[in-house]
Amino acid sequence: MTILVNSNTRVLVQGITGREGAFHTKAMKEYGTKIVAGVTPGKGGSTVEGVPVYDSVGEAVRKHPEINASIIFVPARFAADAVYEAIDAGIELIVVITEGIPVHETMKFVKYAKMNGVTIIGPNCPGVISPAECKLGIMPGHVFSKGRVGIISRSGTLTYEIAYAMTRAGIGQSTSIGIGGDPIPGTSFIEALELFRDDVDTDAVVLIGEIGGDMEERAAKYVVETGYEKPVVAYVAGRTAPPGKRMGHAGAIISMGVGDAQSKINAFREANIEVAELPSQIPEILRKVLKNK
Amino acid sequence: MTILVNSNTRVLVQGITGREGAFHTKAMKEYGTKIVAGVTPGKGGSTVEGVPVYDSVGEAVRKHPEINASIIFVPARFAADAVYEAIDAGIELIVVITEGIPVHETMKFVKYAKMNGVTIIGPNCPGVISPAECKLGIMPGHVFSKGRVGIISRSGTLTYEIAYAMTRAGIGQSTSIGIGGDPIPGTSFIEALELFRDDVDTDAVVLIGEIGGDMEERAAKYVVETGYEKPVVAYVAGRTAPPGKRMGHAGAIISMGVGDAQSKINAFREANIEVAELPSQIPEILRKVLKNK
Amino acid sequence: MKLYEYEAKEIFLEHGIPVPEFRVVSTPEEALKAAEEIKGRVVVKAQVLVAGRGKAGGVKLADTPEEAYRYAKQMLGSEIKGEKVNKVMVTKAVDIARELYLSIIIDRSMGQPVILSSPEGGVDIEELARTRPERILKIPVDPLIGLREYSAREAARFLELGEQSKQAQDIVSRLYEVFLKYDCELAEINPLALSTDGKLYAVDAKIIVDDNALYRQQELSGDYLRDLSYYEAEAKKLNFSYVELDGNIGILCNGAGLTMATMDTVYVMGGKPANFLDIGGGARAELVEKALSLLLQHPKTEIIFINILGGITRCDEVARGIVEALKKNPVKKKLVVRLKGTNEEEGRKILEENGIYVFEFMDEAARKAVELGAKT
Amino acid sequence: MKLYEYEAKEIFLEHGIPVPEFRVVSTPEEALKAAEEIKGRVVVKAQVLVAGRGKAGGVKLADTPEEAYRYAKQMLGSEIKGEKVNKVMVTKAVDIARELYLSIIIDRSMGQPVILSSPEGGVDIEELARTRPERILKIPVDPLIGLREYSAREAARFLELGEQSKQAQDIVSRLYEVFLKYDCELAEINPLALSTDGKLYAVDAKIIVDDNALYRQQELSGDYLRDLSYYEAEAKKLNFSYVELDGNIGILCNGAGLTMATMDTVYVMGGKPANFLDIGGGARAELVEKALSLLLQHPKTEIIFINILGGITRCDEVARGIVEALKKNPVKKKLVVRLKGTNEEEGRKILEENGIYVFEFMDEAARKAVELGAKT
Repeated sequence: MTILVNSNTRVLVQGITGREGAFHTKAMKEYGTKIVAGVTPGKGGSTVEGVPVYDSVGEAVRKHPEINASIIFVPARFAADAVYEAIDAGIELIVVITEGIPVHETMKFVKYAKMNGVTIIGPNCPGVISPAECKLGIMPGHVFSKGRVGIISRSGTLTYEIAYAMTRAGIGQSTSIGIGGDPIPGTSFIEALELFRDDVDTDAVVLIGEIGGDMEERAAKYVVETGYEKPVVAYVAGRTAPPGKRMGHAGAIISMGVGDAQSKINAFREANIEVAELPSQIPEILRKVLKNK
Repeated sequence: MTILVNSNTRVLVQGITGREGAFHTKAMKEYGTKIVAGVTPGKGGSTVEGVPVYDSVGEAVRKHPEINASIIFVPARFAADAVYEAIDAGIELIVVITEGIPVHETMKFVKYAKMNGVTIIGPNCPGVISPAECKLGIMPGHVFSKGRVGIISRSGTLTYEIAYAMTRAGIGQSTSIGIGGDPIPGTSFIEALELFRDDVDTDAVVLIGEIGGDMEERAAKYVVETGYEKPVVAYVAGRTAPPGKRMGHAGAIISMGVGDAQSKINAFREANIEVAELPSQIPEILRKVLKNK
Repeated sequence: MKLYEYEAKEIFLEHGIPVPEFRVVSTPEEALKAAEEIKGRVVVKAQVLVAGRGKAGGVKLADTPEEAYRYAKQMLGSEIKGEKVNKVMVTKAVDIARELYLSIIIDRSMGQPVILSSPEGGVDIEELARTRPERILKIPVDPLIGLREYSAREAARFLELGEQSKQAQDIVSRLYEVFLKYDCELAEINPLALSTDGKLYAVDAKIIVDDNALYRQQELSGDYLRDLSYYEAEAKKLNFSYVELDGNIGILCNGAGLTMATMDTVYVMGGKPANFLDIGGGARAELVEKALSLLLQHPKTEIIFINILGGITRCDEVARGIVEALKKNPVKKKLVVRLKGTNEEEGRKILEENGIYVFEFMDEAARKAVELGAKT
Repeated sequence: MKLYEYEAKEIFLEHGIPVPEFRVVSTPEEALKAAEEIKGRVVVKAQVLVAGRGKAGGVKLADTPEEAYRYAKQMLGSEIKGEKVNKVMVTKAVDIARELYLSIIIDRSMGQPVILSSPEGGVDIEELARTRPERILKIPVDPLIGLREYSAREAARFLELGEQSKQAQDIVSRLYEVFLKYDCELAEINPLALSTDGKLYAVDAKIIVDDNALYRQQELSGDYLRDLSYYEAEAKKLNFSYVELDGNIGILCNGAGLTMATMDTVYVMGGKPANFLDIGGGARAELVEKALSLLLQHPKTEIIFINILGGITRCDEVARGIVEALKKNPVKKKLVVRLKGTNEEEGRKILEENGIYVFEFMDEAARKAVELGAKT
């Protein structure tokens, strides 16, 4: 089945006429993703990579009622509005690629999305991919391969690094979700773990965490408390990051005594989740836990 | 079973130390309602009619976790805040007696309540009563009698008039809900009809409508479209009301061509709901529809 | 509370919604001066709150200041649909290429604000909603989120404008600001005019403020009794709900629903109610006395039907108030009284001691009132 | 972006949060004058952004203006925890009866603002949260609803005040206004002092503004590079994410997670990273050149480890940037390069033509960098 996206996903691209939007529309189409429409206000009537462009999400959805996912490339200042537009148009999965959205905006639209039963991935994320079925994001498709391990990650390139190592080792992925590097993600580790729990095509999950917040600690607690049935393997980036400094991602900061890597690593280990010292160790650990299963 | 309130209802009174709050706390207790606590900020530690008073709803609920309903008597300017406080404290049924709350406030807290799965009755309403079990409101208890007919009404005294006529005719009530006279009620006719539909102790429903808005028309449509299984009988007040004038209730106004009585009466009749010409005719119509059943 | 056109336009101006230049004046001389200052053709508009002033001669196009003077003179002091004209607006006449419609209302069935946008303005929007609803776009606004930019853009796009679309979007946003800031039930621009030189103007403006919110709209509420008749204003000061009607049978009840039902019962039985008067819940004798005095003094009221169902309201208090009012007002009008509920016996006793019969049932009392009303 | 205490206090003043009288000065003479104007005992406070200035001698109580002069002279131009003091605040010394704590933060796990209130202020709140969490009240605020009066009242009540409770409630509301208006991640008053004469004052003030929101906080963002070192500021101008560390191995990667993982890998293998430098996604040759030049020029960096996983980023662009940077910067520093992904072959070719070996795997490259780093 995979989670979130599959061959039935029909995609709307918001901000399709921008540089990023157009580039990734092409890349996603090449991967095989079904892009059915795009939106840029004022650019209705044109096409991008053969995809029809509309002035509003409402219009796109009326013309293409099969749309069930949206990916947002619009600039930070307008991104929140684009999210509301997609939610109000009834789209049930929204991937927000945009980086730099004020957190006061994000916390509002994330709440609004939950109120409306809509799943948001991101913001500031690479998106989600179910290899060989659908790539709804900006990740390089070739590092992923179809398989039975799920990935949930706060990072982009580090995920590609690990996915690539898995792929080389012959361990494919069911779905890989980049939940994004902002302090308040639309979908958290726990929510993503819940999705994988119910997916018959996922045998194990790789969690790629980093400093900042306590999402890893909460995920560890969740795994223990719910007796999570599938093996979970983790990596945590940022052991050498100093406190009080933002490490690239808006959310990657140790502040007010919360969010250092060691606390996360300890929480995982207490939850019997094996933590890799190096990203390159993930495949061997996976092989071990999958065999024990 | 009755709906909304019964002998298991445990009540918090918000604004208990005010004139209205204190008066009706006494009246409700005399009727047999289980009032377990009251709230007035700054008056914590005192008692009203033997009921302990707290400074906040949070405190009251911590001390009396059995509280499952609240009735609000606080003045209009502070009423919205009292509603949020009750919702945030996890109380699932809130009766807002207060009249005069700005509609911009009401539309927000009604939405917030729905988001949180909380039922609001009112504002600007007499409350709800399940005769012989629980009176959560300001209605004179003696005009009601235990029985198997539900009442849903936008008005106060007119409900008492009709309930009294029913009681005299030997037709008791399961529950009587005064949804209030404001333009945006927390619980609409349709929502109340849904509750009675599922109540095994209700055999028929009396709808008491009035001019303003199109809640009656929507209820009629709902009855037709869902094939509502229980007989519904209606009365509509305001046939002689001129357009553009507010008739006492903030919501009782014919405006922009919407809300006249004839439209509502027609809608009911088209839905095969018998409409009484006079309030006094309700008992005989009820007797007839109950016999036919 | 309805605002006058000029008040709504002042608010629009403050919030950056373009309005044709205007002056508000109370004498023909001032109108002349205003027209001279504004230059070119002007429109003279009677400032009244009743609807349909245009057809009643309250809006006139003046080619010269002298003409403006004449129209102002005609209008000032006259009555339009029963409402006296105290002020007129003199405003620049816009050369209109197209008339559009824009408003924000509180939609009761959705329980939230809705933007209404139509490329066909200047017409009766209710009529348009009946005949060609597809020409009106309705955009709901989540009250917890507020107006989103995309919604304003959609509303503007539906107006079928060209380069002015961006400006129209801006007007939608500003209109929403006004709607929120002034606790509006309605904020309407009809027509929103596109001038022949490609500009947008709010040529008319209508704002209705929620009466329940007047306490926090102090700058507006100064004279909120202004659109009421003498009796309505008196009733409002006493906090009664009161509406004047055409008949001769005065109605005095407790509770809005019961008051309407009492009016309706009188009507069904062949009588004509003279008013709606709801004294509310828990009224004391003094208040009842004042309410009844109002009806006793009202010239059109011949019979007075008092219908009280005591809950919080105590029948003895009502009875005392009735007796007191009759003492204070020597006017001889016939009273029909029905009292029921809390302290009913005591109330009945007080009234009967004063020679007033008390009915037990609403129907028989109404029948009596109608019978008396027909005789007068 | 952190604000200086005086900036935060100016904002507080504007929003009606009481602050003891203060002046901000840059010379001892001005400090003297300020102390004379304020009268009585004053506190001289170094305006720096680092935490813990009190223990580092950056806060001094002066009984006389002359003493204030002396302390200002000591502080101005000195360094506190590596940060130069350019301004000091001279502020009235409050006779403190009790110290309280009040803040509003964005709680990441709840995804919403939270008010933190404690009757024990003036202390390290993180320490208090660990040792006696029951002394801190956390009140979540729904971002779609905003702060409710009852929440402000609860927060105030927890401060265990008497008659000042109402004022504390008002301070909570105003602090929330500040929090919203300035896109704060944190708005903190620690301590909120109750003076011996029964008044509340924000004796210290801390505001952290969300960097992502600086575009709409123009009045603040003028010099948002101020709290950065030279290299950090240079990197920020180029839109890199850059953080300085203690080691000798420079790190240059694409993507925050990969950059951190690369630092960690170096560390696990026994090396010490000199920095975090994330060039982001899709960087062109020119940008890579500038990033690498920065590291080449940095005095503490001895070895540079470039780890690129090409997705949107093209390896050939990266290679060209590397070659360019080496040409422009004659400094001899050892480079370890790992390139993988999009246009990998082309990139490898460019580098090898310029005598630079290209690793395929991160681990072996890291091992090499650590080996080289240990030798220097």
